[in-house]
Amino acid sequence: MSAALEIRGLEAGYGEVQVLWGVDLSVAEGRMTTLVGANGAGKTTTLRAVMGTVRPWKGSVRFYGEDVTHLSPHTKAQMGLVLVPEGRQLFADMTVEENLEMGAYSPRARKNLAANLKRVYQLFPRLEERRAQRAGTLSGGEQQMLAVGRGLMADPRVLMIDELSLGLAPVLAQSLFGTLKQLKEQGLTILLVEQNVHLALALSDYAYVLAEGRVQIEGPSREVARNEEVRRAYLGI
Amino acid sequence: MKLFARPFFWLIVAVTLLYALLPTLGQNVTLRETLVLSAIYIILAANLNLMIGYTGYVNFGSIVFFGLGGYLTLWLVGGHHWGLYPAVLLAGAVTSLLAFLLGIGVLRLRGAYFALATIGINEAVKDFVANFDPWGGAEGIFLPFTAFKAMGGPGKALWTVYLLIVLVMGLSLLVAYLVKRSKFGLGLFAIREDEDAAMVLGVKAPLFKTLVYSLSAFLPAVAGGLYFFKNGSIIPDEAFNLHLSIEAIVMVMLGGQGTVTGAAVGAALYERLRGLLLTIPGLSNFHLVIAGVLLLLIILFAPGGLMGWLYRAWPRLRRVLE
Amino acid sequence: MKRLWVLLALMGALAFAQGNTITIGLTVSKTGKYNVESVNQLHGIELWQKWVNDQGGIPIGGKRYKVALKYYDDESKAERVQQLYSRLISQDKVDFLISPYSSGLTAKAAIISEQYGKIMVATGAASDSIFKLGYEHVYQIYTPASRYLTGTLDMLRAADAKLKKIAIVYEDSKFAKAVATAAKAYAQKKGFDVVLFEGYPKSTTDFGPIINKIKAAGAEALVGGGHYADGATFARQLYEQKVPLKMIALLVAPASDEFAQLGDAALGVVAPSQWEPLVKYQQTCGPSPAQFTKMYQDAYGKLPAYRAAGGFAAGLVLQRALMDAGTTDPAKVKAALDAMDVTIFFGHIKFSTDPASHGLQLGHEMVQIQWQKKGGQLAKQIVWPLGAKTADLVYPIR
Amino acid sequence: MPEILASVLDGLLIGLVYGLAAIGLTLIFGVMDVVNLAHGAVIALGMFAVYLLFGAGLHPYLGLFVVALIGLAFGVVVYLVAVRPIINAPPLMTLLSTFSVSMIIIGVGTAVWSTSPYNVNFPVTTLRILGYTVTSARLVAALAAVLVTGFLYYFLYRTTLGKAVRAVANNREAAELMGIPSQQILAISFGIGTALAMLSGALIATLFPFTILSGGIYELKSFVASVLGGLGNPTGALFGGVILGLIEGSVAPFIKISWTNVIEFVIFVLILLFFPTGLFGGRR
Repeated sequence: MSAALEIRGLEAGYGEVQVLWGVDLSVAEGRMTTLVGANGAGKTTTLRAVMGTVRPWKGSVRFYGEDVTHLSPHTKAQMGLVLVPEGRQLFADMTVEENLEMGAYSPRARKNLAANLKRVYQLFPRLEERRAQRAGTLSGGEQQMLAVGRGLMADPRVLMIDELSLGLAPVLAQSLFGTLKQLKEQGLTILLVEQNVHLALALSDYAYVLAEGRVQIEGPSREVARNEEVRRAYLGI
Repeated sequence: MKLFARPFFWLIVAVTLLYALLPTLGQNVTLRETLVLSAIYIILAANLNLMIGYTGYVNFGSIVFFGLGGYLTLWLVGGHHWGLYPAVLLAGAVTSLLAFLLGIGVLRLRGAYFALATIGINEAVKDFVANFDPWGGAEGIFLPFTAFKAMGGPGKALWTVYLLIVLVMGLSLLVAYLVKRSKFGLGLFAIREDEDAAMVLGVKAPLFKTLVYSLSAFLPAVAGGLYFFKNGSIIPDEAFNLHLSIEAIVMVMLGGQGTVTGAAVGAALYERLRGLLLTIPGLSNFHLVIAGVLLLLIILFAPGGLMGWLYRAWPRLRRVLE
Repeated sequence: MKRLWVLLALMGALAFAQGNTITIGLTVSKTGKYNVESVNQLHGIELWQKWVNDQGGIPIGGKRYKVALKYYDDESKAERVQQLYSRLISQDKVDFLISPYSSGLTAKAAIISEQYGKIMVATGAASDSIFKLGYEHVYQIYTPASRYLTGTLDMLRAADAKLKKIAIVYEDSKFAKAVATAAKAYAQKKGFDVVLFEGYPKSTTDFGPIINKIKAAGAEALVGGGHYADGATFARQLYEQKVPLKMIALLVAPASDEFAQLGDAALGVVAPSQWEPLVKYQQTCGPSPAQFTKMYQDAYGKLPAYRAAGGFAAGLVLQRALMDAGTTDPAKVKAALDAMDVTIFFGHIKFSTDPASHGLQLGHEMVQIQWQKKGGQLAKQIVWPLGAKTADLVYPIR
Repeated sequence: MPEILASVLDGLLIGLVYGLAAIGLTLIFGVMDVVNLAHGAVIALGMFAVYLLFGAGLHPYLGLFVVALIGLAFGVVVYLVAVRPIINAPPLMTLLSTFSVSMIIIGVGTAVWSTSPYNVNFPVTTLRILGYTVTSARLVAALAAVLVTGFLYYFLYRTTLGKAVRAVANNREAAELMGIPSQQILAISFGIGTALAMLSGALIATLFPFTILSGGIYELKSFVASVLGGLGNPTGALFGGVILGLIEGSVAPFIKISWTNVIEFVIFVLILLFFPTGLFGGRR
């Protein structure tokens, strides 16, 4: 089976500080892959280096076989490699609908704007209710919905989500994961970075455990979840 | 700190003496008049560097101190028959106090907001003085000839004033050096790197900023007093020339912000360059263009200025030239 | 320091051989804001030099002295002036000085000339205050600012004995403010009611607020202005707003030929001028106004502006003083200047010898010009003083 | 009393033009946190652009369209050369680089046109409204300022590209993640800001004479107006301009004109100190 996203030997960092020391990771098409690890393990940096918002020092990123390592983030987004960033990063002064519209900025996504909008509103009816409201005034849960919805508007071929449940009440997190499950069932390829390891491992097909800037263990999620060593050493469970 | 054991201290002394002696030995008035501009530029750049280079606050209107010092001095000397020495000292002290009070408010602003506010302050003061009749309004203040006679005639007075300006230049460099080597200076550099982090680490940022703002006003005000005394007159446009304060920033950038040597060398170089561009026929019309292109090139390709480049080429210089 | 100077002195070989040369030093604003005016003034000075050298030089005590000029570009900047005048005196060893253009630069040069006790003839500098600082070696050619508008007010009074309300609106610059302040005092003495006395900032281009005030004050006549740009704009907007003024007199701007570009807005506007080519002074020495005008036209292909005339006059006054003194000894020349009372093509020249205002010009008077239609063409006419006039004052203009 | 009204009306009309100039400044700041110190020089360029076009036979009001296009292109070039390489550097760098652009423009302008005043001499009619005299040029300039602002709002709120500009202003990285080419958008925004500055310059040139240095005073007024309205807030900038004009108009009858500037700059500093986000809320 061909990988939708193939990461080899990725090294990156900030200033002089190296964070990633050679990450290997592959995301299978139509599956949900999760990347777990303790705080500071380099999960977010991995996603940012994949997108290019952090410049990769070494290594390669292949997207459906094409080397995209040094393309700009917006080009990758236009190709369908989409990141829902940590902390939502909404366009706070714009309305909910404008945020969604901006998600569909790339020519590829713009063609399906109407259909995608309908789909997002179906997934998150709350957003439709608040379509004319400024994004900055939404509640935390609504903001996260909007962030995911905006990502979906980009018509992603691979959707990367950074910390879906961070800072949300458990009920809200549950409901968002429910939505994620729906998306997965619709055949969307997903790479999930998540603090809530239990939920992430329960939902995903394949998992990578990141520590000290390297992938330490990988395997089908169920196996990783059962691995005692993983639980103790890397996940602090 | 054992000041006298530092080579850099002796370098400052040597440069100051050189400026003082070069024109004096041959009684070379032309050289004196060239060097006085150079010295004034060095004073402005060295003091501005305390704000821009050390603290990271872009003061676009630093010239307001120079102008205020000039006005206060000429008002005291011309209108109230004070001697030059007490007049410049009082002018410096008052300007510095005003800067302190102003700083309490205006230094709460950061980045572009602070820069804009300093422009506003300079323009407000200029327009105020242009309307302020006790200071002659738009007509300015003209010194009576007696003010020069009191100092042994203009011939002698101008030499004395020159030496005083050179002294202020030496003091400016010394202050810049001492601040850089002090705990106070360390606090300023911390503010430049990350003000919030500095506060967390116990740097009293508001106090430090206000103090350095006030300090950076004193010597330029004294220099302004001396310079406009030498000119014999002062008008608002000459005193609060926003362009000159931006040129001072260019000097600091040219030499390398945050370094004492950089500010001084940048100022001296800029003075020479400007003079050169203005007098080469054909180029004189384009001197502003050339200066602008030069500045742009520095910003884009050598943001560390001359010193940044030298430090990279000879890292050991860092220890000798502050 | 080679870079600083441009030597333009044209010294005849003869003069070198005899060694009888008088060198006159000055700075010229070849660049910067005074560029046009200053170069104009230099043309006048150079014309005088040529004129006097063509005659074999200045006869002083039985010998003839050729004149050499030495000048540098001061870039219209105060800080260069002191440097360059110091150089002229101490290194170039010039014998006498002529001032830079403008009162501001002259004030700076005066400190240096005074320091060395060098005589400096000041032209292009109309400020009074320079001459009230106690200087003893500076002599003014121009009518000082305090008397700039007095003739205008005399003329207005003569044209309309009943007019009361005048507005004095001036540019907030050293020169214009001095003129306006003096004019206000004189107007009140003449029985005018100054209903508006106000300055406007130097870079003003929108005169709307001022014009509203002039209307609100009900002024019948306006005197004021400042320099060229503001004056031209002011005149244009007064015309556009149809302000009902019986007379408009502005400083400087209407005296320039470019003022004609305003078209109908220029019509009727009055200006005081230091000198005009058409004046009819009966000179007691030097060329007549007509001779000077012709000489200038032959040399430069256009009519001389008053600044050029002022430049020539500065040289002529110095020449006259040297001839009167019969020696180049500075003290004697100074005495000759103090005693001078002559009429040249530029007008009457007499200096104050009062220690409180030594060197101030007392003799010279402004002429008043007015833009009038002559055969369908806008033209400057001299309308005051009556003895020098070329046309009658058009009054009221609106 | 009618004189006061006249003065206030004058202030309102010219205030709209100040507002337009301020929008150019505040837009660039709002989108990329750059205080464009070339603003004044660009305003002056707009003046000369309309002057040159007029000399070539184009009516000043038609010339506005050409000026806008020139401004857009020029702004993009300035952005690419002087701003883009240091867009992420500390604010001092962009302040200085835009200032150096200003030096270059003014230097070239001085060499070409000297610093003497120019006029766009086209026929202006005088209208009487409520017993007050107003020139057609003033009315048209104010109206044009309102129209351009309206057009800008349509662009920013109704077109995808305009929304992308707002998205980049809100969160440049997120915009990039959504496939918005942020550098292109920044370049376009700088172009629009420059075009607005040039347009305001062109409008001013139809009212008053100008020199290559004339932009300076309008740059300062733009600062005051945009700070009044909250830096980064275009609507605020327009209102800031109007407030500025009204202050000028309404205080003029009661004080000496030369004090107006002092009042403006004091207000400027006070607003910065006590309402740093302006009267209408800006972006910090």
